[in-house]
Amino acid sequence: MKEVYLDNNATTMVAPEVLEAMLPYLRSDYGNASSMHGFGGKVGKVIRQAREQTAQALGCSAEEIIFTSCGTESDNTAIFSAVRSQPEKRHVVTTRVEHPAVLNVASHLEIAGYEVTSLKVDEQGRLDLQELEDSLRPDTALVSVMHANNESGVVFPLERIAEIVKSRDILLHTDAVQTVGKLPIDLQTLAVDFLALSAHKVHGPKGVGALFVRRGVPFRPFMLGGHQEKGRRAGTENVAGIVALGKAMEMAEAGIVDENTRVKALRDRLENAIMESIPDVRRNGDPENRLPNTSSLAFKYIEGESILLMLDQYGICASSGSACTSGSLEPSHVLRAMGVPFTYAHGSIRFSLSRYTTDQEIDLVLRELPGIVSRLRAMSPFTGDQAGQACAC
Amino acid sequence: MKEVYLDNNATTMVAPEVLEAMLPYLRSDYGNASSMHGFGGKVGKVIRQAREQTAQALGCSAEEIIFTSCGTESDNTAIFSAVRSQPEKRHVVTTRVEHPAVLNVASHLEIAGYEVTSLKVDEQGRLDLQELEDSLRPDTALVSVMHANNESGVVFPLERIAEIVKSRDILLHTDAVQTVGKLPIDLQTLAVDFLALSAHKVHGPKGVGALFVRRGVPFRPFMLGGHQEKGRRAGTENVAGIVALGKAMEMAEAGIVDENTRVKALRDRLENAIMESIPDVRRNGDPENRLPNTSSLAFKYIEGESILLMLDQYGICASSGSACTSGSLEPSHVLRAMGVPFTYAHGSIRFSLSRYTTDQEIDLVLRELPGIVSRLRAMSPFTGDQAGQACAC
Amino acid sequence: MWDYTDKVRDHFLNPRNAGPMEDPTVVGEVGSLACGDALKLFLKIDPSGRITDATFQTFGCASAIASSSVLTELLKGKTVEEAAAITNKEIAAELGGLPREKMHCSVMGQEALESALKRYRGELEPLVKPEGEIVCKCFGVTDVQIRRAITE
Ligand SMILES: Cc1ncc(COP(=O)(O)O)c(C=O)c1O
Ligand SMILES: Cc1ncc(COP(=O)(O)O)c(C=O)c1O
Ligand code: FES
Ligand code: FES
Repeated sequence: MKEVYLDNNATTMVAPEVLEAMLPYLRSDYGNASSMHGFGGKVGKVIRQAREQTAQALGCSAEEIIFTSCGTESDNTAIFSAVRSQPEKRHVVTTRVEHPAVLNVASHLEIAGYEVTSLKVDEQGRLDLQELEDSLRPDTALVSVMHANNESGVVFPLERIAEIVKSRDILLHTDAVQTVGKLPIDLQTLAVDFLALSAHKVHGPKGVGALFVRRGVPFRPFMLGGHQEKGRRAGTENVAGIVALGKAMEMAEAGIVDENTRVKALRDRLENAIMESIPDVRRNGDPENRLPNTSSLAFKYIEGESILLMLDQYGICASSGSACTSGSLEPSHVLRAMGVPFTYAHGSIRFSLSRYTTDQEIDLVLRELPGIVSRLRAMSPFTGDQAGQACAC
Repeated sequence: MKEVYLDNNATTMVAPEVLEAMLPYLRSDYGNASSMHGFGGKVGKVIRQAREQTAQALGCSAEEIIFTSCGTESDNTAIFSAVRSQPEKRHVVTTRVEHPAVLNVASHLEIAGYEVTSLKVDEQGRLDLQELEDSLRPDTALVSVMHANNESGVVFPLERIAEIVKSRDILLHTDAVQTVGKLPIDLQTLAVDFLALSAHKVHGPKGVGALFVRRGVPFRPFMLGGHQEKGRRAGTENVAGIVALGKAMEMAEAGIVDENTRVKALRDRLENAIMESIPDVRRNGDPENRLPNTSSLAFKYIEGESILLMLDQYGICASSGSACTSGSLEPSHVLRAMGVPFTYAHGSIRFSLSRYTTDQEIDLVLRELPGIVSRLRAMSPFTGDQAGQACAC
Repeated sequence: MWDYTDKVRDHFLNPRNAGPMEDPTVVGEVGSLACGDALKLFLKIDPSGRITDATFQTFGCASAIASSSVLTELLKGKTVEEAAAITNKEIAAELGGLPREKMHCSVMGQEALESALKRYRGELEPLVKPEGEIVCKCFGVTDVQIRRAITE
């Protein structure tokens, strides 16, 4: 049984072209870029090329790109750099719906004595920009706001956020792990200081990511050691991974239109057909400002894990909450922050499509899902009047 | 021209068996181990298997292994964990010849107000265990001593160091990046608390490493975010890299005997023939306690980079100092710590062999090197009476 | 690995005029005392003040060797006055450029030349205290000299 992979916000297939591009660096060209011989020197050149490709896709310059080991490391690096380079500033602003890679750094800072403002979101998952503006203080070291949410798909108005934050001369970081390849990003006009991304979310391999650091922004390295990445990230360069990221970024940029037309149409067809054919389903998140590939749907009365495991019987891969927190029993912090009512929050499923998603795959989901939901609902003790209560936890 | 790769302490060829093992996870099995579907679940299983293989090769148990992105990250993680878990202890002991991945963390701690004792080495690169013992204090948070040095190949007496340090109940970290696969390691008898390793030094790919953390030792994560690695290292697991590391560790353990017989004999033949056929060459580092694959030789009157570039003409890859610092203009901190005289330190070349090194490759070096050294010496302004002065810098 | 031009590689692998000179008119030297003499420049100058031959001995990296080699070529046939006008930038340019971090290696050539010409003119070697921090341990080149070499 071939899987129907609708979990692309968790991770993606490595594009065959990307694998092709990286293989030589796992086979014959295994040199160390820092070495004083031609064999190592030539991998130095391909790292430069990958840096150009990455910069090109983001509209920045190559020296503003630092290669890291993942999106998490990029987020950690940006936030710790911002606070360490401004030791006198003790306040950080972020949101309640960030990925744990930002949230947990913020909690760490709070324990270390920082004050952290966590901006709330409304039921549609939207920020209140007035609240953001009001939260800014003379001692605010950093504002960290994700570009788009991995669970709900909601896109934050980053241009306007940047205007507000940069007019106060405060550093701004964005976790763009979910937007690269799905929305156009142009760092020439988007005034963020840091931007994090991860290769495996854009059809690259796991274990490599990048951080954009705007020229002139003070920087403190997170990983300490050798002089790699101009002293900004120590550790022997993951050459194959970096080459793969470069290629994946090039393809991501080229695929933006397809993502926002064909892939978006597939997502809309899936979502509309589910909402029409199954009763008591609601959409999580602002439908106007949403990633083109993501649909987060809440199925009243039933529980997400059960739905997922039944879908799995047909090879359909989807997710409840983020892959990063699905190992825990808590309902998603994102849906909780949005105030999604209890029985809905627990029954939420995220379908996330990609350029490789086909019409036939969507058809299969639409054929099997209604039966799965009915079977599970037949087992549920909940009735109409109990639903809609807010979760106490 | 096929390269003659004698720079295996910088990085190694990915073993074909390792590449074979990892490829499925770059092709079809690209799932996220944390996902709630069979497609992701099966990669969870292979991560468990790789953890078993790694633990098996080190004589520890699987849950004592944390996968990281490189040796540098493993070193950073161990040291920061040790100091953060014992905030009242403000003293750290290390050596002058550590890799920058340890040295630069130590400097960082010094700037943050820690006291750091850097143990000296003698001209053979050996530690003074009395100095180590005398340096220990009630407020010593950690002793970090590498297992073997990447430049000189000198092996430190880790068993005795562990006895001294553990009898005082102080945490002990060792950077074993250079010893895995070259010397047997058995963590059942070797009483270290942390041990760092890196896949690309043992015929695995770049971008993946591991840290052993002994059961019961307090731990603070370095990379903050999702719950991966039981909350000890956040970030989507580099599945292909982890599988590769597991396989590489299995092969490394199996290859220890070959490394200490055949590879060692090749190294000895290379070293002895060079020292016999070329005048004014000296060996850096204790010949008794040395990695079986490493030969660091100093050629009086001439400069390392020139030798390397001339060797490069014949496809011979070697290194001067460590690859990590060869981008800088300073002579190696390791050779300086050993008090290697100026004209020798600058003319030091490291040959590092591997299981793939052949007799023919050694023959080629022995054929070309004497001519290279003569040509460069003919250009050098140094004469016998000027050499041997200690370098003031 | 450094990005060396083909010309740097050529002058490094096939250095011109390497080795001491039998009977030089004058010898220029540069290098810090602690680290020993690192570049010797031998010049033969005819009575009219024209440089008829130049050779060198260098202890240094590929850039230093290539810089010395190309310098000796530049010098041959020039008058002492013309030679005095040669800068390290010219030496680097003649090589098709040097990596930024290696510009200081060409400073060596210029300084050895200055020292040779001062001796030729019978001037005393001025005893200057090096300004700045020593960065290239090979020759005691300071960061000020490097910055000058890069920005000039
Ligand atoms: C002794 C030692 N420690 C640490 C490292 C760092 O490992 P990595 O480059 O994988 O981060 C190296 C090699 O670069 C090494 O030789
Ligand atoms: C929004 C967001 N930020 C950060 C990450 C972390 O990326 P990685 O798992 O590559 O470290 C993820 C995905 O896991 C994500 O969706
Ligand atoms: S967490 Fe299960 S009821 Fe709130
Ligand atoms: S001479 Fe070129 S680096 Fe010192």
